[in-house]
Amino acid sequence: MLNKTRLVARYTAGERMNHWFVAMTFILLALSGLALFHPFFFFLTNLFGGGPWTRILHPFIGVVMFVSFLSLVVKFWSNNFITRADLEWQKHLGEILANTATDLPEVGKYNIGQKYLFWALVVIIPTLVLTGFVIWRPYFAAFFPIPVIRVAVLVHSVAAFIAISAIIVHIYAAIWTSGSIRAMTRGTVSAAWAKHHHAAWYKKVTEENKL
Amino acid sequence: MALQTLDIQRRSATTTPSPDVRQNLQTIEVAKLIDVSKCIGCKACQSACMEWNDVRDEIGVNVGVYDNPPDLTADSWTVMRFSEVEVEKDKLEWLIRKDGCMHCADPGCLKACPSPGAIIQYSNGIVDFQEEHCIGCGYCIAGCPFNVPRISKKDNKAYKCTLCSDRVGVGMEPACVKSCPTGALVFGSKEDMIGHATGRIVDLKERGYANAGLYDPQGVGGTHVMYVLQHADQPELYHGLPKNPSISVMVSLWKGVTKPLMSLGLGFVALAGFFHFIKVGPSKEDESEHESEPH
Amino acid sequence: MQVTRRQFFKLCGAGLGSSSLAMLGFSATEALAEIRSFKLERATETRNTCPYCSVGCGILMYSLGDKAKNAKSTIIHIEGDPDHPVNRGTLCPKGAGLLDFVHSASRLQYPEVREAGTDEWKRISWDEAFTRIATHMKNDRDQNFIAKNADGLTVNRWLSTGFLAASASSNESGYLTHKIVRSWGMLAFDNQARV
Amino acid sequence: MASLAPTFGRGAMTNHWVDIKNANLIVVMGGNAAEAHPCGFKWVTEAKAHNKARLIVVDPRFTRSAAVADYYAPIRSGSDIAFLGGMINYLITHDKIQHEYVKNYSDATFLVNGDYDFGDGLFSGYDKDKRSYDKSSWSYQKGADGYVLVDNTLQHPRCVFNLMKQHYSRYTPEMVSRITGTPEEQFLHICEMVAETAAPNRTTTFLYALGWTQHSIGSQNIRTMAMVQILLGNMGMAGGGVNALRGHSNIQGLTDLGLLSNMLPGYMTLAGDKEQDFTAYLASRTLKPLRPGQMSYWQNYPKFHVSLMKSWYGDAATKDNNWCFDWLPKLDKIYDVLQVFELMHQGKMNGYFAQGFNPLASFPNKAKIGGALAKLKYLVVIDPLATETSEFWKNFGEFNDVDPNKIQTEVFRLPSTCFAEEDGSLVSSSRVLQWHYKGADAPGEARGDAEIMAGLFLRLQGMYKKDGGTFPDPILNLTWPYIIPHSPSSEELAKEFNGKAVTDLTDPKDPTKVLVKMGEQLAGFAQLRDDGSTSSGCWIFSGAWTQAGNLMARRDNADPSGLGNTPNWAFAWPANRRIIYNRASCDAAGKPWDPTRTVISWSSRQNKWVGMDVPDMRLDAAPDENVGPFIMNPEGVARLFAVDKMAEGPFPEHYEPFETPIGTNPLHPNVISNPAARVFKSDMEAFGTARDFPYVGTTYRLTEHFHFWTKHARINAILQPQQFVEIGEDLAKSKGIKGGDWVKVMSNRGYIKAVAVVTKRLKTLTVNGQPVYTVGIPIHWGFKGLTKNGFLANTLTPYVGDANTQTPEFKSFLVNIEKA
Repeated sequence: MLNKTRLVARYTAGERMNHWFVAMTFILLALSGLALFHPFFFFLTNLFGGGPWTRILHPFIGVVMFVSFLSLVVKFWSNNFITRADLEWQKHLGEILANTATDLPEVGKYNIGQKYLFWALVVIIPTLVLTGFVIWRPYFAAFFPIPVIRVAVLVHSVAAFIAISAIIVHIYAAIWTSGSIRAMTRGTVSAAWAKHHHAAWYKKVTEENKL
Repeated sequence: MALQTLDIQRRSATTTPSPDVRQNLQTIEVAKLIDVSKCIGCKACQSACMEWNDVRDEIGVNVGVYDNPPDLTADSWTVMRFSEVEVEKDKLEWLIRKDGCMHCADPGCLKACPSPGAIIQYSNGIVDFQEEHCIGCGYCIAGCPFNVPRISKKDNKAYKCTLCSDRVGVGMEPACVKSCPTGALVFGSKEDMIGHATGRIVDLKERGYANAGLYDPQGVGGTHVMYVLQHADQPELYHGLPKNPSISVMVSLWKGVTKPLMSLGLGFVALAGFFHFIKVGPSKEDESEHESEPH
Repeated sequence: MQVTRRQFFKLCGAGLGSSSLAMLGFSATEALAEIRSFKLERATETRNTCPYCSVGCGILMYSLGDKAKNAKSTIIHIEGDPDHPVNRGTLCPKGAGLLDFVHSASRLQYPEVREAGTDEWKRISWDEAFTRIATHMKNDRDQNFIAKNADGLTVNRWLSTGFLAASASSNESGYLTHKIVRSWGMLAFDNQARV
Repeated sequence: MASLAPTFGRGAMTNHWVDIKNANLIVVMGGNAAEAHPCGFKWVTEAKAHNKARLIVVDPRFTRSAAVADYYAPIRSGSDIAFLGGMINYLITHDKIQHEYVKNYSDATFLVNGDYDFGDGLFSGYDKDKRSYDKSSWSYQKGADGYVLVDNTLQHPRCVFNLMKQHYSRYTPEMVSRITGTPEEQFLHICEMVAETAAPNRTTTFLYALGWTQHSIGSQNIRTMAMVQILLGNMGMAGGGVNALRGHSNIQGLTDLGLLSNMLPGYMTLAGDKEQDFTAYLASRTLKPLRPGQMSYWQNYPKFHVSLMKSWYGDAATKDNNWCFDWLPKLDKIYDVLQVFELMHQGKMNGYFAQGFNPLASFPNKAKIGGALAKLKYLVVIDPLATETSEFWKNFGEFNDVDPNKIQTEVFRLPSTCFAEEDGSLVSSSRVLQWHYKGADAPGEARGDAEIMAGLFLRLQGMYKKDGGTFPDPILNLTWPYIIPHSPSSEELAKEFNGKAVTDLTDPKDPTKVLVKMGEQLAGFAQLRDDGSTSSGCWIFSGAWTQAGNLMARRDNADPSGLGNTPNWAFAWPANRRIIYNRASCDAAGKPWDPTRTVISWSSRQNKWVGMDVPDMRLDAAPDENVGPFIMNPEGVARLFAVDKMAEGPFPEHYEPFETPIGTNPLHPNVISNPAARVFKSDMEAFGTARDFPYVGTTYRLTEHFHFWTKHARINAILQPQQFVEIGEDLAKSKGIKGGDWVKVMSNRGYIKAVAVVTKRLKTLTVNGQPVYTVGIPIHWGFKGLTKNGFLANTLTPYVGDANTQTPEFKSFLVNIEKA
């Protein structure tokens, strides 16, 4: 049973801190953004000290998140290229979701779902930042014509919707896939987990360790 | 007959109806009629507006025109717009339009506002900003088809004409209307104002303005500030008064479909995960994999 | 960290609970929509006439305080008098802004003198002002008064001091001014009627 | 108002603000009522809306009035007499005159002195050296009975009508267009519209203001229009008349009260040096009728004069001392403001008071005014606001570049109250005396004008009492019956100018019957007497505060006739008449020309005049007595021929502004400008010519501001914050100036810098074959107050005045302009 507790390093402390920083800012942004999006969520402004504070904080948090997100992107960039094997793996998605998959192609550090998330965020977060600047009062909005602002608010909200949806999926996937969360909390995963979910990556890191 | 009643008809960022039992025949919609053909551009309305509402804009500069202040601001809720046009050759006309909030029946600002109760539409038609609820996001600016609301540099709250709701609420006319020396501004029930306008249009047609007409744009459900225009076929002549204003499609999409759909969408995604978990349970690596682990 | 089915339920429960809590406990006070309070409700109304042009518009001045002994009146608002047959409540941009004339920062507060050749105002009392001005006048009048002209005709005039009267002052002030100025024998006397 | 009195007898707006709504045609010319009098202009819009009236605007600029006009025509500044003279010619040649009216109510039928003549720009009797006329030939032919000879057939070549016809025959439409720059067809179109109101039941009303008065021919501008109104039969009619829109809130009142160099209250006049004999003084002003049966109301002059002197000098004024006649100063010439500042500039004055007046900004040629003030020993400024005049000695850079150390004037600045802080009455342009009430205390130590005057007077009087001095009698004996001597109340003063019975007044027909008891207020000027038994400080205001109380405070706005007359609102002089000369609203038989607008009419049943207004006629003067409607004129009728009442001629003649852009007068090149205008030699040298200053400069007011006051009021400073000048697109293009650019405007007297407003509203005119451009110069800026500091516009204006009123020529002078 020792095998079971044998651990494989997946994330460095820096990566973990960076991830959770992005995660926290994202949550704050999602909550404050939703508060300003639909009256149903307006109560969330209370988490930020009321409506005006929510309006003031949201864009600044956004800038902070964007910067830390960029650093994460740099760190994760090279592991997120989609491979032929990923596409093969994707064909088995139904079985995977049903927990019935067997004999899957070996997955690298990230599966295609994670890669989709990565690339989606790479597109959407800059979009949010750009459109966010267009509607940012009192500092920047005045420099843009009103029709541009109108497009920006719409794009901003649609983009935010996609981003939040994607993150919900991301969070759920982490919860659903037992043993995943410790990768980001402790930096390590069990060898079994690694072998099961990311066999190619596991092989790679074990070979490196042997050297 | 409750012309002055300030019962709430609509409230920004509020999904349930406002108290509604008095919303019956007893309520009369009010309107301010601006007869551009009678306006001499004296700015008495601007003066009275500042005085009554206790707002004073900065003392600015002259930018080469009579318009001053040159644009609406959080402290200037109404300004005169001067346009020198020659509709007929060699017949100069100096069209002077009082600009300010139109008090739309379907207010784009109210639609866009995310803060509950920061924008109120009273049952008499007045659209009023409640600055203590305003969060300063400026969505009202994006929502307005007439480019009226302005965010104050002092307190980051949005301001605009209230149609003197405090005066109307005690049975008086707005300060601008009262001051207007030539009677270019008139205030009363919307029905009466349309009647008054009809008479004015007959007079203008008799004086050679064949296209005189009333500006009460239906694209925003009609307005509670209306214009009598000498050239109603060309409202753009009047310093770019929009011909067919309506709430922008972008704003309608944003505050229309996307709002409930995307909220529901997020709920759906979360629920989908939840039920997925209920159905299939966690995804776990096989015990065998542990055992086959090499030593 | 691994989440079991049970833990998952707990997590969801906590999330729901905290948000409901926010809704109940921390929710912003939902103030009712309130218009600005009507500022003239108990102000004192005084009838006056616009001092600018000669249309003579009737105005209503509203002042703080009900004229009780211990209340000090301050004009807080001015608008047109609807009963006035000429302006019928309307005012022009000047009349509508009268409040800012009444409270102008340029209003003079006390008598001042600028001594010859200096570059500043000096505050003086009314008493000093009257004495100094009257002394100037008497010196000038006593020296330069013309009782008889070159032809020996009685003319009784004082030409070396002149007076411009204010055509925005009341008839009563104007009448008194005329009465006084002519008693001094002045002829260099005029008002805005000429310009 | 020295142009209306020579024509009609009284110098004031004949109708009233609300009455404008009754007009069929409104001509705004020589003014910009929408801009300067917006609340009065309301009645123009009412006439348009409810009376189907048309509005014509004739102005060098397309003004705010023009913005709502039915018809606008441009005109070169200073050429109005040519325009209106051309209109007279049009009306006569097209026979568009109200014949019955002209025949009965004007002097058209009167025969003129055979020596009267006009040729090559000059009337008979001109003295070139004195720049004035011997007016003896400007008179009527009189019969043996002392009455003027008339020819009711209008055939006599020397009758006024024919002389007038001949005089204006030179003003052909081509000539009018050549002088004014108004396109001929536009001029004719306006003539046609005006001519329609020659019908007895149609009226035109003219609204004018400083656009006519501020010229070297200002008074004659107005007279020409007055003549048009006579020919159209519009005087005395509801919706007609001549509406002089006065500037300041009480400029009418101060004129009525005679606060002018040569005047006494109620349009009485001071004596000249040569009028040493009191009886002769009275006789020359006690005008005897020139036609049989006329009222010639000035026959009552002695009553008014003696009552005034009783008001001022009380018991000291007795029949034996000619009611203190000698105590009044005698005139060797008129000391109008131009004359006074000329003397001051020459160092001939020591002291000056500016009470609520800003002469540094208001009089022409700021450099001269500032230089003149610097030569005074003492200057006293009484004002609620810190004016430019009070700081003329202070350096404000380019705006007022002086060295305080070199100015030895001692300046006193006394704070006065403003309207909100005092009780009293003001006379509106409609001649209505309206009472107002104090609403709050003045700031700091400010005092009312009356209190300040009383303080000064009592201090000086005290010195004379104590130390004696030169001729102290009038100072020591001035009546001072005020309860608080240092602060006479408005009520006391108003009662004093209304007048009271000094002794019991008894019925002349029955000496036992007391009409008014001693000390009681008089009911009106009809009760005044010349025996010292009545006192009244201003006879035309008599009736304002009677035994019944303060009629000026009346607030009944009922309008029984629907014509807007409101007879019980406040009090109108004279005798509460709202439309003066209203007898002329009826035909000779006493029937209204327009029954739908009946002002008064003769009731044969009651044997008196009745109507919605107080008849301007002896109540029992039956129509067949032929008492003329212009009761102040000894003729009983209005004067087309002004006899000797005007300085530069009995008929208005077009003269060019002293700074003319065309350098000639197309009518008579030998006499270019007003030969009798007030101009001093040194100022003549300061005139510029079109060679150096090719553009017409004209100054004016904007609706956002009132003169130099409202720049101290924040709201108005916001509405129009910075000095600008207006130029047309053609001129702007040729000078490379764009809207918003800074420009420098220069005249021969100085320069100003301002922001350029480039507009389509200032068109290039073709005058005498050459293009004429106008530079519009609003006046409201200065170096005190909340608006951005600016130049006083009078830096540019020439020091020349009208021959009758000495009003300076602010409306037409020459400038150059360049990009700053």
